[in-house]
Amino acid sequence: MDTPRHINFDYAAGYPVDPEVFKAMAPYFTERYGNPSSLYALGVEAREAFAEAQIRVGELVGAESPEREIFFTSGATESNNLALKGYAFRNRRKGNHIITSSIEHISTINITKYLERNGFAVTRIPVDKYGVIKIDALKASITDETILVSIMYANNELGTVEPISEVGKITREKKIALHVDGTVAVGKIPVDVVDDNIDILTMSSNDIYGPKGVGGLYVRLGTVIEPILQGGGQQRGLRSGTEDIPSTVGFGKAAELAKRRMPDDSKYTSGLRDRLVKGMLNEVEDSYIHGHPTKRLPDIALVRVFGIEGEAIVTELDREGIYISTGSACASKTLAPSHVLESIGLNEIQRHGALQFSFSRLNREGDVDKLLSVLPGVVKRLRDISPVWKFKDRFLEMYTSEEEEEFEQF
Amino acid sequence: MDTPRHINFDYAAGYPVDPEVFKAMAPYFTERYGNPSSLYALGVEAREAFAEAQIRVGELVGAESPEREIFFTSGATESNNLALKGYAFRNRRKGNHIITSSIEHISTINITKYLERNGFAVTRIPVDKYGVIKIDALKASITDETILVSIMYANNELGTVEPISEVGKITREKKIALHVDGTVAVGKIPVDVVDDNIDILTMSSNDIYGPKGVGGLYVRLGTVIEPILQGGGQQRGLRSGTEDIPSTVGFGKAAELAKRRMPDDSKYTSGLRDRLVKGMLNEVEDSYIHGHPTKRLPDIALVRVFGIEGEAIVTELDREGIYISTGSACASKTLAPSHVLESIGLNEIQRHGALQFSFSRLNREGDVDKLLSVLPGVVKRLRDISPVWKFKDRFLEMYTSEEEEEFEQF
Amino acid sequence: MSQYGSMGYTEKVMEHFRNPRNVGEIKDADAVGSAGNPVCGDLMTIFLKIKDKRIVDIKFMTFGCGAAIASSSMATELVKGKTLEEAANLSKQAIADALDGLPPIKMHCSVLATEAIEAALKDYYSKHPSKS
Amino acid sequence: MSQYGSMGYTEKVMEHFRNPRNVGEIKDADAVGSAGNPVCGDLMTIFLKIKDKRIVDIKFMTFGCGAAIASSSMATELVKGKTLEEAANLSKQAIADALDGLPPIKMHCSVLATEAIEAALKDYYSKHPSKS
Ligand SMILES: Cc1ncc(COP(=O)(O)O)c(C=O)c1O
Ligand SMILES: Cc1ncc(COP(=O)(O)O)c(C=O)c1O
Repeated sequence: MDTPRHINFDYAAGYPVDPEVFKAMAPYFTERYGNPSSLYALGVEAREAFAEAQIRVGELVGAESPEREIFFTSGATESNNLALKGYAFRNRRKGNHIITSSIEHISTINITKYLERNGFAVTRIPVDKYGVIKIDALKASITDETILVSIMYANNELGTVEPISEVGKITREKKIALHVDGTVAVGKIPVDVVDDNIDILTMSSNDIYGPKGVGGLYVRLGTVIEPILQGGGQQRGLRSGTEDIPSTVGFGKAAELAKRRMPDDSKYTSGLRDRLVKGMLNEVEDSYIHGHPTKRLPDIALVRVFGIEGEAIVTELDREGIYISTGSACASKTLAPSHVLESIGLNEIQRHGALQFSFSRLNREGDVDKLLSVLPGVVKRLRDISPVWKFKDRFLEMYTSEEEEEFEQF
Repeated sequence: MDTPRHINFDYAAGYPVDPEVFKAMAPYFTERYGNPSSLYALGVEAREAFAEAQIRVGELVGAESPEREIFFTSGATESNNLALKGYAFRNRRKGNHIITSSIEHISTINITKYLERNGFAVTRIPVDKYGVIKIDALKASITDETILVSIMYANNELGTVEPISEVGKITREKKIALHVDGTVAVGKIPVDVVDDNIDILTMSSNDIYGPKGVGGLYVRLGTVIEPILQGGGQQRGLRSGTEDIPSTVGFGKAAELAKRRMPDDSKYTSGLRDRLVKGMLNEVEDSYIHGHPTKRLPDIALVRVFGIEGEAIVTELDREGIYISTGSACASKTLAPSHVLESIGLNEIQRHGALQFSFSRLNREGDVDKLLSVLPGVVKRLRDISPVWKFKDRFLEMYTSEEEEEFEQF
Repeated sequence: MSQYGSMGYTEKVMEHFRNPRNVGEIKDADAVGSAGNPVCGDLMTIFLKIKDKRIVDIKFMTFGCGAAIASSSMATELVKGKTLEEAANLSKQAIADALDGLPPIKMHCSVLATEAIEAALKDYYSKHPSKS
Repeated sequence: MSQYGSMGYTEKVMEHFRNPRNVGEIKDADAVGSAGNPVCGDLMTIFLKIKDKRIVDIKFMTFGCGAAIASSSMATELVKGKTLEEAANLSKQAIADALDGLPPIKMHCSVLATEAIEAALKDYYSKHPSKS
C-alpha cells in the first residue's frame, strides 16, 4: 500500500503536515504526555504548551487576549457548530434571527438548518456572479430579532474573498455578533479580528499544514456562547474533553509558520495558479474561470470545461498521478451538485464540468506543465464521446452566460 | 523546558503514545495525508486506513460489523455526548426516561443534567460501598418511559467493574437501549458488546496508549442515534468533519496491541498495584483501600489516608518526581469533591485524603519501592502539623465506617 | 482490502472507461435511443443497425462519469449480435456483474444503458410496427 | 511562562510549605483561634503568647493543601513580634504578596490565616476584656 508519486492540485482536501510542525509535535506523543489538569510538573508542562499554542494561533489573527479568547476544538466543523449553536442558544432571548450567505460551507448550511428546526429564522443572502455576498441584501435583511451574522472569510470552492470588514462595520454598529468561517482564509491571507470586528472566528489547523483533528475558535472577550459538549469543564468550560496537546502544539507551530511564510507562499501559489489558469483557458476551448478576478485567495481556482463531466476528468487524471477535485454531483457522496456553483448562476450542465484546483507550497512549477500537457488530451477524448459536446450548440443555447471574463483582469 | 525523569502513578490523566503506535501513525501526517472523501488514489489509501482502524477497534470489543458499527470522535467526552444526546433526542418519541448511576464520569453527569434541562427525566441509581451499582434499584426504576440505560463498564476512580452483563440482560429483555462508558475498561479487561448486550459503547484511544484527540463509539446495527455535529456528512452522516486519519490509524494500532497485550499487561499492572497497596496499608496507619476487592480493573487503586489533605501529598511527591492524583476537592478546578467517593459513603473529611493510583505497562518494580520509601515520611510530616490528626479521635468518631476491608481479599 | 481500486472502480470498469468499445455514431442507424439527462450528470445516446431482429452493429456516445461511460461500453458489448428480445432483457445487474461490480452509489449508471437500449428498441418498433 | 512553577505555586510558597515556620502547639497559650473547616478541606489552629499587647510567640497547626500550609506559615511570620492591632490589620493580600502570589483558585487559603488570627484575638479579648 505504498503511496505512488503524485502531483496534487487538491490540497484543500487535505494538507500534509509540515515537517517542522511534525517535529514540534513529536515529543508530546511519547515524552511530554501530561494533562493540563494535572497539578504536578508534567501537567505544568502541558499547560504551558497549551498556552503557547493559544498565543501563536491568536497572533495569526490579531487576538488581543489569546489565553482567554482562543479555544481548541476537533476541527472546523466542530468550531462552526460551537460558534453557531453556542451563540444562538445562549443568546436566544435577544432574538431568533440569523443571517448567513448562500455559499457557506456545508457544515454552516446544515447547522443553520438545524437551528431553523429549533426555532430560529435564517436568512441566506445571495451572491453575485463572482461569489461576493450582496451587502445591500445583508443590510436589508437585518431586523430587531437579528442576533448573529455568519459569513465565511473566503469561499473554499471559488476562492472569492468576502467583504468581511464591511460586514463587521455593519454588525458592530447594529450590535449584532459576527461569526466568520475562516477555514480556508486564515494563514493564507491576513485576517485581523480587531480590524474586521469579528466576534467569533473558525480556524482550521490542517489548512495551514498543521495536523488534522484540531481546529480553533476565537471568541472575543465579552461575546458569550454556551458549550455544545458537556463534560469535565476543560478550556474554561467552553470545550470539555481532555486536551489533545500534541495536535494543539502542532496547530500552534503551524500558525507561527503561516504568519511568517504568508507573503512568500501567497506569491508562489498565486503564480502557479495563474500559470495554470492561463494555460487552461488558452489550450482548452470553451473553458471558463470563476470566482472574483482580484478579491481572491492565492491558492484556489475553479475552472470549468463545457460538455464533459468532472468525475470522468478526475478519473483520467488519477491514472496520471494527478489529483484534482470537481464540483460535479457525480463525485460527491450525496450526488448533490455544488450549491456554491448554483449560487453564482451556473446551471447543472455547467456545474458538471467544474474543476477545482487548490495549490500548496509543495507544488512545483513542473506540476503545472505536466497538467497542461495531459489535460487537453483528456478533455478531447471525453468530448469525442460526449453527445453534449457533439450537440454543443443546442446545449449551449440553453444557457447564455456572461461569465467569460478575461483572465488578464486577475 | 525539559521533562524531568519521573515516576508516574497517574497514567489515568494521560498515557504516552506507544512507540509502535507512533510509528504506525507517522506516515499519515506527512506522506499519506489523503482525505477519505477524495476519489483518487490518495483518498482510497485514506479510506482503507480508516476501515482498517474500524476493524481493529471493532475486534477489541467484539463488534460484528466494524465498518458499519464503529465511529470515530474526538474523544470519550464527545463519544458520551453523541451516545447520550444522540440516542435521547432521536428516540424521544419512545419515552423520556433515562437511567444512569451516581458514579458516572463527570461528562455523563453533565450530559444527563443537560438532558434534564431539555425535558428528560433521569434516575441516578446508587452504588454500594464498593462502588457496585445496585441492580435491584436499577430494575425498580424502569418505567414504560425508560428508553436508555447508561452505566460505565468500570469506574475510573475506584477501578470497580460494574455488572454490565447483568444490566445488559435486563435492558435487552425490556427493549431498552444500553450505553456503556468503556473509557477505562476497554483494552484493560475483556469487553464484548455481543455477550454483554451493549448497544452503544464509548471507547478512548489514549487510555490504551493511542493518541489523544480521538475516541470511538460502537453503535450496534439497528440502534438509531442522531448526530450532534452538523456538517459534511462524513462517517455515514453520524459524525461530520474531515476524518483525522493519523489519529484514527493510531487508535486502530493501539487497539490491536491492547488485544494482544491485555493478559500480560493486566498481570503486570495488577502485581504492581497489589504490592503498592499492601505496602501502604502496612506502613501507613489509618490508611484504607476502596473499590471492590475482586471485581476491579488491574491498574487502578484508590487508597485513603486519614488526617491530611490529598493535594499536600501530591505536592510533596511532585518534588520527588512522583506523580499521583487525588480526589480531594482542593486539587480540582471547581473545588468540588469527588462525587464517586461521596457515593460510596465517604464523608468530606475522608475524601480529602483520597489518593488515586493508576498504573501502566511503563511502570517499573522500582517505582513502587520508591513510592513506599517516600510516602510514609510525607504522611508523617503532614500529620505532624495537622490539627485533624492531632485531634484524630474527635474527628474519627464523627464518622464510623465499615470500609476497613482486608487487603488479603483481593 | 476490497476489489475496488482507485476511484472506487474495478479494473474492468477502468478498462472500459479508458477504452470504450463501440464509440461513435451510425449515420444511417435503424434505431436511435437516449437516456439520462445531462442535468443529472449523464446522457447516453445509442445507435443500432438491425437485421433479422438482430443487432448487427451498435455505437454509443455518453456524457457522464467513468461508471456511466464504462457501463455504456459494456452494455453495447453485451447486446452486440444479440436478438432484439435478448437485448430487451439485458438487466442493469448483468452490466454491473460484467464489469466486476460498480460502487453502490454508481449502480444507477448501469440503468442508463438499459434505458437507452429500451429507448432505441422503442424507436425501432415505432418505425417498424410489424416487427414487434 | 509564568512565575508559578509546579503545582502552580511560587518558590516562596513551596519553601514555606516544605519548611513551615512556627509549627506546633503552645501549651500555655494566651489565646487560641481556629478557622476553616476540615469538611471544606482546610483547618488552621493558631496559638499565641501575648505580652504588652504584642505577640511574643506564635505557633500553628494546619490541615490543608500546600497553599493553606504556606499561608499559615507566612502569616505567623508576619505577625510575630507585632502588636495586636497590627496583627488584626494583616490582610489576605499581604500574605499572598509575601508569598510572591497564590494561584487565583487558592486565594481563599490566605483568608484562612487572617481568620484564624482574628479568632485568636477574639479569644484573647474575651478572656481579657479590659485590654481591648
Ligand atoms: C470553508 C470551510 N469551512 C469548514 C470546513 C470543515 O472543515 P473540517 O472538515 O476540517 O471540519 C471546510 C472543509 O473543507 C471548509 O472548506
Ligand atoms: C470513565 C470516563 N469517561 C469519560 C472520560 C472523558 O475522557 P476525555 O477527557 O478523554 O474525553 C474519562 C476521562 O477521564 C473517563 O475516565
